[in-house]
Amino acid sequence: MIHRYFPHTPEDIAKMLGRCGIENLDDLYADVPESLMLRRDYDVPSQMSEDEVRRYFKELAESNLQSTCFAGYGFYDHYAPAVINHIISRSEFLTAYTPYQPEISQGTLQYIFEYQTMMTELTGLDVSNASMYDGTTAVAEAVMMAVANARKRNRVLVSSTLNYLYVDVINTYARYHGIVVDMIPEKDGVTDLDAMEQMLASGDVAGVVLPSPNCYGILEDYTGVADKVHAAKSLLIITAPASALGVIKSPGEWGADIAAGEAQSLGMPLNFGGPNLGYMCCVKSLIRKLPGRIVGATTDADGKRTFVLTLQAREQHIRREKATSNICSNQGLMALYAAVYLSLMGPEGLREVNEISCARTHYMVRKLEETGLFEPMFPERPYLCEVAMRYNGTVDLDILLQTLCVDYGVLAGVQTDDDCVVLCATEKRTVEEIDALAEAFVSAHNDLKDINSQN
Amino acid sequence: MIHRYFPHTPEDIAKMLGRCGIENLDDLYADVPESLMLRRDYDVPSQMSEDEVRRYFKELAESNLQSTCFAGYGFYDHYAPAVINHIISRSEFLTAYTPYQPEISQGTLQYIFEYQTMMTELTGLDVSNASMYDGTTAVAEAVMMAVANARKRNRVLVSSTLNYLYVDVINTYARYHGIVVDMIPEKDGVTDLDAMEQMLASGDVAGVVLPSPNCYGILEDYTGVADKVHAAKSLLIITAPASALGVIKSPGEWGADIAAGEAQSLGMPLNFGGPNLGYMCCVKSLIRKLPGRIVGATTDADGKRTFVLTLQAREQHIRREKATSNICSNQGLMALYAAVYLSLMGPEGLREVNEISCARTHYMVRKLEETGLFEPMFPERPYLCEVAMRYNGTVDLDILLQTLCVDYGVLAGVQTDDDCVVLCATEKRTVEEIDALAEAFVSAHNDLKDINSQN
Amino acid sequence: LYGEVIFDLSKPGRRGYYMSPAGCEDAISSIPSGLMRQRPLRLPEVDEPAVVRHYTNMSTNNFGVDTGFYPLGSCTMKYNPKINEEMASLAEFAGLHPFQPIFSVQGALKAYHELQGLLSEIGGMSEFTLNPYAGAHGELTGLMVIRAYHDSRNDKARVKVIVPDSAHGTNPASAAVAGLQVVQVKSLPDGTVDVEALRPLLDETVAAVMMTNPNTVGIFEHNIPVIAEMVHACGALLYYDGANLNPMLGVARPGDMGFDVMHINLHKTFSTPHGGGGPGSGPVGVRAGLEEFLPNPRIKVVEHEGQKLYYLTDEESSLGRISSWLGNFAVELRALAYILSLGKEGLKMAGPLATLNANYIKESLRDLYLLPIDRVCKHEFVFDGLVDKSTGITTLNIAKRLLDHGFHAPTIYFPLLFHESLMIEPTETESIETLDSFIEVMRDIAREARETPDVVKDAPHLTPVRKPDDTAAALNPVVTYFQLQQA
Amino acid sequence: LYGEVIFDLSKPGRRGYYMSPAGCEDAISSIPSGLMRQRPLRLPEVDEPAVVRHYTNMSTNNFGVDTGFYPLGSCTMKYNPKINEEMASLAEFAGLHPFQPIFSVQGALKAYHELQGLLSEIGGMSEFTLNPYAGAHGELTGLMVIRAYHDSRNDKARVKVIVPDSAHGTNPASAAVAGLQVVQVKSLPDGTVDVEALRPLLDETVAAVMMTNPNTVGIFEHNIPVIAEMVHACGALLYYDGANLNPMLGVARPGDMGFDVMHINLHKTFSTPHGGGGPGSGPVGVRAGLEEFLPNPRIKVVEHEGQKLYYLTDEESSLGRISSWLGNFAVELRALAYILSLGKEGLKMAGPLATLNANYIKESLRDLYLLPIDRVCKHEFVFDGLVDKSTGITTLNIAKRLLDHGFHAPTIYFPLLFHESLMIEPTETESIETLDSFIEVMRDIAREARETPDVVKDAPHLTPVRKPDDTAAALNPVVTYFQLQQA
Repeated sequence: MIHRYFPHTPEDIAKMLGRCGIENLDDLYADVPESLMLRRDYDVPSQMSEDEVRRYFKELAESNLQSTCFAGYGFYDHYAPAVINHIISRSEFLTAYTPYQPEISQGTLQYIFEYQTMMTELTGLDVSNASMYDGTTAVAEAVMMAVANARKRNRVLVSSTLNYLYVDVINTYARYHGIVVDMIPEKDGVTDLDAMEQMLASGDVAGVVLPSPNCYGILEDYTGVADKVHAAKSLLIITAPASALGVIKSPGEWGADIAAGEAQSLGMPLNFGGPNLGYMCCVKSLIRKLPGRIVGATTDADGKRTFVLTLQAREQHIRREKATSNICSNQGLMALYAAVYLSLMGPEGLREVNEISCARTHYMVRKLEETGLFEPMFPERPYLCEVAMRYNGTVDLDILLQTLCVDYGVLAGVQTDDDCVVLCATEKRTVEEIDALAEAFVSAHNDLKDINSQN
Repeated sequence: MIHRYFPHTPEDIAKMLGRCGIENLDDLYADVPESLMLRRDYDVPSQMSEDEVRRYFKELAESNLQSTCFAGYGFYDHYAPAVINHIISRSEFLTAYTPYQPEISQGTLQYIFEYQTMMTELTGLDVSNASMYDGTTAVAEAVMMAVANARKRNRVLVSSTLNYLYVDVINTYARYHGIVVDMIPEKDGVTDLDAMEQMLASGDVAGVVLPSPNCYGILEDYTGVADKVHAAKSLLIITAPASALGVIKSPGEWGADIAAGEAQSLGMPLNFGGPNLGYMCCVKSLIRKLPGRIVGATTDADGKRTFVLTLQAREQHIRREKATSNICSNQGLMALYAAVYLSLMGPEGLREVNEISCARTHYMVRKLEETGLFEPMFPERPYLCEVAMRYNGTVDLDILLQTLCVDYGVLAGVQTDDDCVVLCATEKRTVEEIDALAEAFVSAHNDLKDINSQN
Repeated sequence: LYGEVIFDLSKPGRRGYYMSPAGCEDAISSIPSGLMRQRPLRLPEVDEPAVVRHYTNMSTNNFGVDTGFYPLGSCTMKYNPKINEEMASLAEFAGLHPFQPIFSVQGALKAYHELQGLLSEIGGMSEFTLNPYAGAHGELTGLMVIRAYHDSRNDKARVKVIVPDSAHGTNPASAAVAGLQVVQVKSLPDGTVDVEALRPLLDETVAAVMMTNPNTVGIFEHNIPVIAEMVHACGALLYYDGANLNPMLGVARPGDMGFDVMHINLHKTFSTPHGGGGPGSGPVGVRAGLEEFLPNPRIKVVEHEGQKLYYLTDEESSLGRISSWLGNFAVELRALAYILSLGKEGLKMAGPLATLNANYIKESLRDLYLLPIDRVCKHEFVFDGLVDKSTGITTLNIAKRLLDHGFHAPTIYFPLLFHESLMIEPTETESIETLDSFIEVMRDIAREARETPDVVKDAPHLTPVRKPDDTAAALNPVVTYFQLQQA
Repeated sequence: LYGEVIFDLSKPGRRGYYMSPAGCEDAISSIPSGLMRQRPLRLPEVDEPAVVRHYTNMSTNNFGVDTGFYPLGSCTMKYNPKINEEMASLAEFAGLHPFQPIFSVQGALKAYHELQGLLSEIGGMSEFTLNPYAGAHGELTGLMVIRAYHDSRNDKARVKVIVPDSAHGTNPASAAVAGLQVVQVKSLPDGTVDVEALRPLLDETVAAVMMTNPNTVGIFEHNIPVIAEMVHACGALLYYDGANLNPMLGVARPGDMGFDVMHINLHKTFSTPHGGGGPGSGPVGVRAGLEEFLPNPRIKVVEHEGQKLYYLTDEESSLGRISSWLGNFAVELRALAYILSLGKEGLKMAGPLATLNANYIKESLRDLYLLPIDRVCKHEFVFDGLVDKSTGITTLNIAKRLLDHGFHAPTIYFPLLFHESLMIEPTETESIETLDSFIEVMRDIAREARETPDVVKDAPHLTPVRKPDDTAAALNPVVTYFQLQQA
């Protein structure tokens, strides 16, 4: 017996070596040059018992501080019904491979089909793929898709109001893929659409990437934008957190050709940033340009409704070097997560999530204003459940935020500038917690001021 | 929509009422006298969201102190492999009813069959039932079984070295069932077997209940006891924690007719005392007297090996008032727990659990002796992983133990007398934790002494 | 892979665990060998992956609430919410040892106390104990409460328990175990207790009358106020078997009906999972004046500096201890989560919707299935087989044919009042679509009974096993793997 | 209940959630309606019990590692330990927001850093990034590292990537996405790269050579030291596709073979579950000197008052950001738990046992299945269909017939080197009994191919669905429920 995960007894090994006509396990590697053989153990600890693994992880886990989360910026702390974890833990889902064998993979294929339907409903577009890694790579893939679609044009416009993590990833992909990325300037917290129009005029733009809500939480108004983008023979790509799409105007309604973004907001755990769930939907005419897997409905030999991976000729394992995407997996289990979440919530539940998050965030803004330390950065702009606040205190903002984290157990938003913090209150943040946030700011600010004045 | 657990829409209700030919839900209760109708809501809180339930329970949970457990006394903190929880959470097992329909219950029936086999192996007896509520009721049922078997005799002898919780429950059942319980005295920490022999001489004894290990953790020597008990036409009942049966002489080997007791020690969570798992095995000749369910093997119409509930004619729903047990369920899921645990551990694993627990407990005794505060109560008696220590300190023992719990996070055994504490170190207690236990005793004792001397 | 027993997968030297070395001196070898096991221990030796696959595949030969509909009369197989599982397995509960000092388990004690209080309000009782492990254990405990009460009054002649002829089998069995004699009282044609038959049975030898309400045919015992008065007048106590409490949720309370002692099956009314047979939980409630007889230990609470302190007591007048500690604590936590999740709004509707579901099925099938008691039922009702008795199709045939359609069978041949009892209880968590499909299958079976009776008689056809030989199993019981190997 | 889509179960007014009221003033209605959704949102409306039953039953139409054997070449479908799932879902990890101050996430950063270190030791590399989300993402990242390296040297002419003709399809695709041109190099009859064919391709336009070792036919590229020397001599870097790392565990390290950059599929070699397609994880390792080009953010550590402090940095010379944060963190935790559970003792044996399992199957079937490359293989090997080519039975037929026996199909028609590729990889967590039963079935199929070929051609017979019409699906793609409704 070698390890609890290995079923091989010494007798088994002897029998198997015999069948192979060799003497010992080393003979299996006779073709490996001796100079390459690792004739030592890895410098890795000895095997741990489960109890030791548990203690090890418990210690790691407890070296993190749990905090009441008022941060968003692409990662949202929404509530997840207990049913979801129960379902995604079923090992028929969890331990399955990619559903290449539809006869024994209808479970996976069907939930992807359900997921695709739900995502097209949320984005207001015609077709969805089976999901992408995360929001940033999904938008980067959308950019590559637009460029591939345009063939000769390789320039894309990206709004400066897009979350910088997304901009960074787009730039990385673009840099190596030979795409020129130009940033559309920002004006009063929103995309400068006049500037965009001028930039489009150059005629070499393949795609335009716009966010709403944007990095300040502002809901941007894209009325008329699609016409302008399309007039320039460019594709319009709009990104939004999936949860917000339950209530805000969808990319499809704005006239976008592609919607891509992050669906972690559908109740998924924060998980220190992953796994998340990238989504990507497009108009029907672009379906054969859509990267990733797609599940389609068909019938089986008995005429039964059946689901299969379809349009596989688009994919990397067929197209090889002609592929414009190399993605050959999806976030399968997270797509199931989203499907179960949306099944439980339904249209009403998703509306309530947004309504309550919106009410709580606005309440939070009021409470923060009352502290005298903050004011909304763009008081006239509408927002849903995330908002940029300007800081007017006398203590350094970063020290204040760190103090809130350590001493008050509150993650009070994401600092984006010396005097700017972006906060978010989901439906999980109670009124009491918001009150406590405001009080913590005041109290921490006073304490720090005192310390400063003593020094 | 009324509640997330109820699928009834108003239209559904209207349609269903229509089918029933009534106007409203109240009409369903027209036969209930108005004076009995509860024309108000229960005085119960309003429905909680899952998030609120979670917060409520989290608060309750965190009002408990977690401590490093050196307590046993019938409840043991052994390690449970993660696989078990995964398996028992599968809803095909979790949400199944009693396997009355064997055609769709082979899962439950088979694991009970496996469990029965494992328990007969552990106890060294011929047959096992499908499990009982817990150890105390299992032993009480064994007592009733012995009395039923004896027909006219209604006296049982119970060793004074049996855990008092068991004695209490036996007494309760006996009191109402018309059984006389006589306690066999204790001598130097073990059952006074001479006294037992004299008590048997009265000729009206139906059964004798003996523990090993006993309430002091001592492994008793029952050589020759079975012959004496059987000579008196009485049944011998021996009880032991199931885990220990992996290494100690089994009830069957001692010549017992019935083994009954607690199987929580097979890696089950402490769960503040429940659910536990009672086991009960007996010699073949008593099978039709054995209470509870029994699963047997048979074949189906196609000749396939199949499992069914068998010998149901013994059970309460057939025998009604002629039943000598009213038990009509088992601890199904906990039997599965035991089966998975024992499958993973195997004979070697169970031996190692005992070996390591035994080594650690003996090490603990040495460390506690070194503190000068404790000495073994019965230094000559052999013990496995539980031991009674005599306390020689100057501070009240109960105050000392409470201090260890609060200030050191250690549950330092079960106090059974002013100067006696019964401790247990399972394989989960590391050498470091045992060292810390000894240090905590010394340090707490010093602190408390100082406080006492100051007052 | 169906049919392999875990022992079939065993091979010497395999193992599914790893333990790190003791790190201290060996001790077990110093124990005298006469105290140690001599016989080899034949447990399976299997690697972890094989164990997982074995039990995973085995589970798929099982039916559960999450798989499909259980129209199982008297069993209240409702949906078991997943959040309850999570709450019950929180480490800060699961890791508690019963002997921890009480100040270190205040949260656990509070949970117990809260559930006690909620059940008392729902049952209309003064206090509950959660110590009993199951419904039958609750019955036994309740009867012991009653005996302890009579004993306390030195009223020793009360040795009888009266139960209706429709009672659950556990009622007489529990009475017998509690050392009481069982006297049966017959039912009227409408399924309710015959008050006139009961009257002469009530005298100073009666300790208790046990009833369910609604009874096992799903009919509300509308004479209950009269019965309660009669029972109390003779000095006996009235016991409520809570197996059928579900339809009364939100509607009427046993305490208000005059019951003195009751039990509740948390695994029925309060949605804790059945687990293939357990663990269940059978809390027992008593009216004011009987609290002192409840089993030890009991939880009490004192206010201390504005804070509540929960503690355990053993009382002299108690019937004694009936369980090792405070019952199936983790099951109790699930029930608490369920009640809080439903809240007063949900609880109020659970009973009526369960009742509506039952009546809907009844009214949809009464033309084809014989309805011996034609009244508005509560959570369940009984058919006495098919209306058309000419087909030769029995209740057992119908039950087995249902399995072919992905439904669990109803409770059959109980209550004993009818020859072909088929007892159906849908619970409130089933949708009209599920009920409709069940109704459709039941109607199909009635049609098959006329047209192709053999299809029904030979059922089931599509289950993992078919028609196991029960007789052979009972005649020569093979109850362990090693017996099977020898057979 | 097979075949219902969740939308089929929807009914207006049902819901599977409850939220308590906001408790503060409504705000959403003040948002200009022009910014709000106009089209109705057609999501399912279903109660919680129905959702649970739907997905539970759906899961049983799926095959997974816990269900049975996956002899799936190049996919390394090994057992996924349950303890890893528990560790990855600890609340103190799951609840962490990426933007928490670094001192509040030291445990998480340490976990990342530990895994980095373990992978570096196992791969023989200097540093790993765990940021890539999957194997293909790792390839892309690795190629970007290589481009960033050449860019830093202002070596701009290197625009080609050389890949063997047996390479995984992702290799050329990743190269294309990274803006590189793909040049194929052919294999020798024994499946290894033709060194002489490679030599002339290597010049100053080559950025990298991508290889797997063992390659996709399971053969160790024994010329790898020579190849590495040639590649380095021309100024290019050598990339290791970690898809086939498993057989080398404990035996030999890519870094020692001369590879400069590599990725590892944690969902293959390190046992994180595939989840029906993801989430995976594709860490990328580099040899000393290339660390600065790894993607941002990177984790570094300083000693501060005897304590380690982990922190994040963005480097100027980095290729940039390729993911929103630190990759699929919860997947990384699982791999860490796996490596610690195996320890050096387990890791050392994983490769040899996986290799032994593969050779055992190969030797047991070579008389019936055509073995185009007859050598000791590593973790996998390829048959080119049946030996007896007269039967007309294809690799696809064989694959589908295996489904009838409870096995997943092998990888088929890959690599492209052979017409009837059937690529088998058993992994080390399968027992000899499982392998024997697979071998038996494979031999039976070969017999059926001769005796009853139609049984094989018409397979599968016993699966939930049979022979779906792929052509119809692709011709007129129906990819949403509402499309299906209209169809």
